[in-house]
Amino acid sequence: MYSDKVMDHFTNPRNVGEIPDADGVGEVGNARCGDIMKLWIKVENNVITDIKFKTFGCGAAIATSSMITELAIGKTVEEAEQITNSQVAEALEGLPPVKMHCSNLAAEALEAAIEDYRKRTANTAS
Amino acid sequence: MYSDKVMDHFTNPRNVGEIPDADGVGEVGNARCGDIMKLWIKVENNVITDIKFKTFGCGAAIATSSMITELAIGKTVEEAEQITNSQVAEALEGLPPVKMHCSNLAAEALEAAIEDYRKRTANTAS
Amino acid sequence: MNRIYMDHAATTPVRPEVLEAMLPYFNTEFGNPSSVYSWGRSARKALDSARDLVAELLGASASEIVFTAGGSEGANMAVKGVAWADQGRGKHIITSAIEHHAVLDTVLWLEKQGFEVTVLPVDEFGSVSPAQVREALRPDTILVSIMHANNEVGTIQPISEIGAIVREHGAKFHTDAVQTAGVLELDVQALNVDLLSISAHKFYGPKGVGALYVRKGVRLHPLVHGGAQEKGRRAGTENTAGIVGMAKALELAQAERVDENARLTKMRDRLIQGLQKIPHTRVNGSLEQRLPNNVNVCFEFIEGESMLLNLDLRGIAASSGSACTSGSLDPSHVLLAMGLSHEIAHGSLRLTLGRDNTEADVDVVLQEVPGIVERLRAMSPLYQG
Amino acid sequence: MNRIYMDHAATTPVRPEVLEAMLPYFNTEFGNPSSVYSWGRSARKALDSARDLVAELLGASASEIVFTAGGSEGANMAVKGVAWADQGRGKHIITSAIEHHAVLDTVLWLEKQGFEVTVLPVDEFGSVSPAQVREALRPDTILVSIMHANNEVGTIQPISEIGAIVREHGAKFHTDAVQTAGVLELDVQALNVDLLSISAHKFYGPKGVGALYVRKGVRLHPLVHGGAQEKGRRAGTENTAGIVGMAKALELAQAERVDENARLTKMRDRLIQGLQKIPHTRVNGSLEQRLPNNVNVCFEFIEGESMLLNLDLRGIAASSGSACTSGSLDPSHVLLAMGLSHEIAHGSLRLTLGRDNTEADVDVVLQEVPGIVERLRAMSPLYQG
Ligand SMILES: Cc1ncc(COP(=O)(O)O)c(C=O)c1O
Ligand SMILES: Cc1ncc(COP(=O)(O)O)c(C=O)c1O
Repeated sequence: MYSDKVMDHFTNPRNVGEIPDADGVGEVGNARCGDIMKLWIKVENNVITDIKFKTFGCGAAIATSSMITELAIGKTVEEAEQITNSQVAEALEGLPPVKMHCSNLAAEALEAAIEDYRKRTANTAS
Repeated sequence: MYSDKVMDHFTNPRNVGEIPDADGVGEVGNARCGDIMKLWIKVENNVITDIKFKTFGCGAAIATSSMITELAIGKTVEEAEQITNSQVAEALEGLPPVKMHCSNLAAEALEAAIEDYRKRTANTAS
Repeated sequence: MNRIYMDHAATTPVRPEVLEAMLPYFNTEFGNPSSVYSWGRSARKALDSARDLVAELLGASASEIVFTAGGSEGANMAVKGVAWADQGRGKHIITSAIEHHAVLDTVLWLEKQGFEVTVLPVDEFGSVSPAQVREALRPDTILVSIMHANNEVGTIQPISEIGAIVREHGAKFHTDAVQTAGVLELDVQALNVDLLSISAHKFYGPKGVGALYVRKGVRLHPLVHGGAQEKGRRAGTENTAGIVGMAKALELAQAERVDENARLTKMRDRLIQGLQKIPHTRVNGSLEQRLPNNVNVCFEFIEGESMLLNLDLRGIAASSGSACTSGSLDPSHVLLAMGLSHEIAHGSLRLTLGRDNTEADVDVVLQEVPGIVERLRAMSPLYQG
Repeated sequence: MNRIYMDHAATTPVRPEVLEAMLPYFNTEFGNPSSVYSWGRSARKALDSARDLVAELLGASASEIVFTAGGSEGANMAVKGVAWADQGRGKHIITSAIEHHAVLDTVLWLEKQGFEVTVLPVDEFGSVSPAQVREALRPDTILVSIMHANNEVGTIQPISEIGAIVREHGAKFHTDAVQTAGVLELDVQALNVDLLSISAHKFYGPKGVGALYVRKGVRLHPLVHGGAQEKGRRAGTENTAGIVGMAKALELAQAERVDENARLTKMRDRLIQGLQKIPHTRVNGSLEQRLPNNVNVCFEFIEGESMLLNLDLRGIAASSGSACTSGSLDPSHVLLAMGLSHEIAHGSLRLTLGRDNTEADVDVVLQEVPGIVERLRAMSPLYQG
């Protein structure tokens, strides 16, 4: 059902955890659908230098969370924003059709974290 | 499906044929239902001394025809009239439920032959 | 006594290669294909491969194949499924008088539930005419169901032509291909069909499994509601062993069919010619548009079952009418639809050849039948010598 | 790695004795049971014996047994069959919120076709109350369908009591006994049921075959129209091998069930006690009225599939919700009906024991699960440590 890459990220998820002094935090999904993702980012000079996640969800939800942290780290905020769900799915060598929504969720979580980061910097700037 | 007795009467039917100078002839059934039985009887001193049949029909139709000739021969006309379809079926050690109507048919054919015999003797008597 | 089986239209034995392919799925790879763990995944893989294979052999794509429990379920699912799904568009259904009861009884039941039904007649050879289909189509016609080849007399119908007419009109078109799967080329594109049903036990696969082709975009209410199996089109834990067996059987049959058909056709024609020598004998069905394995004749003045019993006593398995209706008192509805009288229709004999038959079998049959016919005629009140 | 299968509620492997009983019917005794010749007759004999056996094991008579293609078909046939046959008397149907989708989806479809449906709630243990059934009955109620034991949480329902109430009222009563056949005593008289459906692959028989008990006198429209098989109640060439296998499997299971249940109950209780030691764990279903092989728990803060995958990596096959709905995004409708929140319902683990499980398997599971739960909780945004 899952590709080797998905299983790799599921069994050895990268960047699990929280960043207590994060610059941005995003949370998407809800328990009703069975998937909740929370993402923390640390941004220095507009570059994502650290990223961590916690996920309640199926194998695909965990793997996509893990994968998006790998894709995002080291990128500028603008670059990270461009990461699409299909890129996440592709990087995982595909997802079963019923699980495609999980890659959506990962991209949305990153977006939410970046948005939160923007709001915070806007607040400090003003 | 059929008892050994049925198969015996089917493979070696007793009294097949016609009686050219019969005292009574009965024919029942029709091609629509797939069964036609014709019975000839010879009666001497009110006793059935000879009986023959011809049957267009399934295995059960042939076996019941054969069996009723055996049951009727040597009997008085009144005794022969009493032969019921369940007696025919019993004598054959049973018939499959869907084939029970065949034993009906055999009893009816004998009845028809006896009726014909009665009509004829009534005519000659009058 | 050497037993000769000549009733392959009723059912066929499972080929050894097919049984072998099935065996692992009974107790090694027995998992539920819907499960996530490895047992389930390997069953799922086997199902997927079987679906790909069946789809490929029918010229379809995998998502268009629904696995069923056989030909009757497939036909019921196709006919009722479309009727229920499309009843908002119309309630008129067209079929033919020579369909298998799986279609005919289904359509007649729908009629009682408020649908309107046209049952097309056939000609003396058992053929449905495309022109009559065209005439019967109405604005509210939602479904046409015409079988690919008849199971009793072997007549092959002009499905592709009928399909083109139905498609032009916009109704859905189902064909019961139970008798042609593994025998004729089955290409759902060339045949112009929207739905096509097959049954594994007719082509040396196991009993109790079949497939329904459902063209992409054709809406269908399920016959069996429940689990999400078969993309929600047919609930129930999948019969993995049976499905794997069916795919294997269809693959083998399609690979061998050209050579095998040539062999069968030769035997068939020899049987027909030989039996025709018996006086008062009539060959039923078309001689041109005929299944390569089908022989169907009527011997006047005698009845079918008594002939079958006599043949069985000589080790020959044959049929009269269709196996499904034996036990019933009615003669074949197919022969009646072709214009035969009840009397003659009762005397039909069907011999259907298969993989295990040889020319020597044909010899035995040709040797035995005339005596049996003669003996039964001597017993028949209808026969005047 | 030693693989441990603990998903016997999803499906079971075919027992060797069962497979052996089936084998002759694939290619030796392969005849169509409807045929008159010897091949057909020996298949017919096998069918008759299987029917007698199944009937006897259910306390029914042979003519009351209809062979089907599994539990889903049986449930559909029972529910739709009675609904169609009795709709002249009324259009109200009662069922429960924890039925298998084969019943639930069927009833909901009928609702769209114009029937009226009452779906009864259950208590926190997943039990249907007889009093609620009594209250729900209306003059136009024609059918009540309540499952014998639930496939997810294993709760056994008071079928006999409900049956008496329904009978008094005059409606028909169907029970889905798919999870109890071969496990509990099934006596259709004591259970007060009119219809009861079972599926062979749940008791070490083959997939794709089942049976429906239909009490004498209960009218039913066929789900599958066509041939005269099963006395016109279910068309289609009979799956002789499968049916023979089912009868054998049921016979073995019923003969062994008392001893086997004792063995399973011990393992079940050890599992439940062991898993309960994990913090924030909830046992689902009744502890008294429970199938001897069913363990169902919810670990808060984690999701089921990720648990199953982790177990699979350690060679343990288990389930979350029911296998049929996995792949769907919704949590178990059964757990929700029992009052659990979506969040908790998503974290359910079902372990169902069977013939091949040992106490050593229980040890392995009890050893592996706590670590997996801990690891997933550490990853969960819902868990606060
Ligand atoms: C309670 C219950 N009913 C019905 C079914 C359906 O049975 P089948 O998969 O054999 O169609 C199942 C199993 O899937 C079940 O557990
Ligand atoms: C033409 C045709 N359609 C449908 C069927 C029904 O198939 P099954 O017996 O597999 O349900 C048969 C065979 O019995 C058939 O010959």
